[in-house]
Amino acid sequence: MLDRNGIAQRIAQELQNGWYVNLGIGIPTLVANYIPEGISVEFQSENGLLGMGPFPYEGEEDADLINAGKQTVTMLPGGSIFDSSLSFAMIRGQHVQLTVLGAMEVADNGDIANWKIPGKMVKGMGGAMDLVASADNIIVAMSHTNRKGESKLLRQCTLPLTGVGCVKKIVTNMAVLDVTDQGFKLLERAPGVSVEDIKNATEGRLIVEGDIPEMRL
Amino acid sequence: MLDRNGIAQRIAQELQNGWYVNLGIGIPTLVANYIPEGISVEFQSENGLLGMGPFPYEGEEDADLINAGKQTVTMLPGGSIFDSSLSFAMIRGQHVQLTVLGAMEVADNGDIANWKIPGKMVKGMGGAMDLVASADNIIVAMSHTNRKGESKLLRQCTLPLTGVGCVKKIVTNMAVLDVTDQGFKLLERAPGVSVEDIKNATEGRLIVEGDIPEMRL
Amino acid sequence: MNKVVANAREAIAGIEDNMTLMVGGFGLCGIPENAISALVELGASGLTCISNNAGVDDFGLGLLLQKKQIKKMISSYVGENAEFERQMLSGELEVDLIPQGSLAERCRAGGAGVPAFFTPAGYGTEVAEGKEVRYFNGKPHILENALHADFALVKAWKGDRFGNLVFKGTARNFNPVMAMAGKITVVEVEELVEPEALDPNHIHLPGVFVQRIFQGSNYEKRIEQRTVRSRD
Amino acid sequence: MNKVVANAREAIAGIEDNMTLMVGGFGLCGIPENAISALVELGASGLTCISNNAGVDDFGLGLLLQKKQIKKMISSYVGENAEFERQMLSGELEVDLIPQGSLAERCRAGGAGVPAFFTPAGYGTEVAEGKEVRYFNGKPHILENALHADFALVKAWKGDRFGNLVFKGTARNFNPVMAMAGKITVVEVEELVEPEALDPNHIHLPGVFVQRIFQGSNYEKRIEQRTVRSRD
Repeated sequence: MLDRNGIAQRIAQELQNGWYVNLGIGIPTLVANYIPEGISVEFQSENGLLGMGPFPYEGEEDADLINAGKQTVTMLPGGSIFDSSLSFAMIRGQHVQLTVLGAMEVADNGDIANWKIPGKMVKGMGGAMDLVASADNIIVAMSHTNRKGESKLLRQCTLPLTGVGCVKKIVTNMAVLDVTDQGFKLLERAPGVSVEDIKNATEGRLIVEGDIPEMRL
Repeated sequence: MLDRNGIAQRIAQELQNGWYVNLGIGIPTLVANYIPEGISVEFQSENGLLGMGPFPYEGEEDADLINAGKQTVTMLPGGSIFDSSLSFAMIRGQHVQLTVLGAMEVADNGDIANWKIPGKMVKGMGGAMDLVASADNIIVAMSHTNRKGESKLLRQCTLPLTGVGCVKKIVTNMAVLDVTDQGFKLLERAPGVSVEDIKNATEGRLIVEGDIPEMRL
Repeated sequence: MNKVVANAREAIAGIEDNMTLMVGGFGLCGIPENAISALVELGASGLTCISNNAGVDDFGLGLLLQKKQIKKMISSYVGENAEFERQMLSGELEVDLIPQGSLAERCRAGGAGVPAFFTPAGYGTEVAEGKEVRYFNGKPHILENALHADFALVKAWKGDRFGNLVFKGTARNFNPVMAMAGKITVVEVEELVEPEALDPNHIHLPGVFVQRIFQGSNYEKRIEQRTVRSRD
Repeated sequence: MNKVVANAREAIAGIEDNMTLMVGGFGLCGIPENAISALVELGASGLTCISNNAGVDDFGLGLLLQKKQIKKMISSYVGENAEFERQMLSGELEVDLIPQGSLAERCRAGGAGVPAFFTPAGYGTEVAEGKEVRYFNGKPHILENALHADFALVKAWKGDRFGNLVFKGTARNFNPVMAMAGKITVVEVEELVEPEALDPNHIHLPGVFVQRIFQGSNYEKRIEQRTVRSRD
């Protein structure tokens, strides 16, 4: 089983040189800590920042420089600042090559739900609906099951949707899966996790073809 | 009868303090020479310039600073530069208070034709269609009749339209007229021009109510 | 051309009950602190506020919520404060949640005279309910309308008497597009400068969109999530 | 991240017959002189060029017209040159004239993932033929589609290896929106600088929209209408 950092580390392997990447709040943010050597990517923050760097050293925080999670950040050389409409022009116009975000549920047709639980306080979708509707390449980072042990990889989402048919890949604490026309296709197992474990934890259609390698971190 | 400068001078009397104004090519450009004292306006050039100043002194021309007529210009303090989409955002969004442009024909319902003569080489509408469709306040500057002596103020335009029902006011070499639901309403006569002269030179519906004063320049 | 007014109170003069306001900022970054304070003093109520977020309990739009001046929030992400949650759950406060990119583009559209546009964001979700769907290149899109406001309250870093604005860092965010979409756009700046002090080539928002501008004061610029790394 | 290529020839590699190109500039101001020259050498033909204007006989897109490389022009204002007129009147050259503001917004829409939008420009004219009409607030608008290009050829003043761009004066014009809308956006700059030399707060177009950038040379920057006033 992977921890949060393990999930982030595995996702970082998907990065390609020259990509612009938008990382959501939570596990996705950690991906920035595991950029493979020799790979140069730029991080986009949808509040209007490209070339986002690490958090500032204490005392160097700038109230006028935050990320989409409202955290103080820094900028790297080559970065740029822009307004919200240009920021989403980048996203909607598919100039950002990869979006990594968390989810409450993913369906085996690529539907995603990650913004609203009926009956609970709803904070809003922020930029998530724009991101999932536009991005060509969406990786979901999440735990395979919820706190009650129920699968989050479903035949059909039960929560209100964030987007339809948009998720391409999922990295959980148990597995790496592609979303295909036939359902979730198992690509890799987390260390110490069996195919059987994954089958038991996956409610949606799961395709297991041949040997499933353990992921390398 | 007014000459080109007279028409421009009369139109300049319509300027109000604080207005942003777009002047078309030809007579409209001359309006900038007659801004009344105590009135401060800013000129917008749709190629991406606000706060346009006079032509540069010889030797001070800058190839990177031109107006929509492709003439070298200067900028005044308080001016700004922007791209074509923001420029037309200003125009389409009605942030420019007055547009002055020339015309080949104006109909008494406010239709205007000024970009195309069938059978002749057509250069294009440039920004004219955006300007006439968007501006709340459009003044047409033109001669009352064409070279053949035929009226340019018509019951209906004969040439392909630039915009429909958009012209509010017309200043010609003979008269100042408002466009109303009932047709052209004569407001002022040019020096030495009689109401009878104007009636003879106007093909569209003309409303003459009471005494028509001679314009003051 | 001189759009300078003396202070925030003068700048927001004319805001009345039940008006629609746009308020710039992302979280607490780049919010019009002075205008909000003046609005709390003015006391107009029944307001509809279009703003990406709704502040925190004791800062930003939270101050207007405390005074129950807001009838409806149009935002992409809210609820960082308890009073907001209470009012929303009790039904006192109407909340219209819309995708952040659609919010930004709808403001820009309002300012740019584009009454409606198609976007893929929200298709197949409750955001799309009642909206026209159309396919372009085989991909479904929904029709979104432009947003407008009676007043836009905007914060910039520097500005001049023509209303030309320069923003700083991510405090830019929604401020320029909201400035475009206000019938009356009120801007507060940290530094009101002479026009000559701004490079015409580097003005983020031309003054044509601005009706009133004033020198703000006592900026707190509160940080919502102070996040740092250690120096090891 | 390094998008720098050695020269114009390398920058336009991949432009093939019958492709659609966007070409920045207004008149001769801010045109990609080096890329156009390289394209004349390359000799690709059957091109559709989206550009506000079509150059003059011996400069700008006029050079491509002389070589009969252009099949179709999509512009707002053309015909400042004899060869253009000849080809157009003889039917060799297709010309699609569209309002300047719609041209700019359609390019931006292409880059911004907005497939279509409503605008009042052109309603009731031949521009509206075959287009959907819809009323908003009692005012008629027509639906315009986004424009895209296989390549966008763009000229900036300064740029860095990330593709971040700064434009100068009215040479900005269509360049940023066309840069947004190209599948491959090729930028030539007067000064290729280190990233540190550009203020992140004052970049006109972020590098995310740019695929290739090169240092241009021998800029002529011809003036179309040299207009001066006397010093009296």
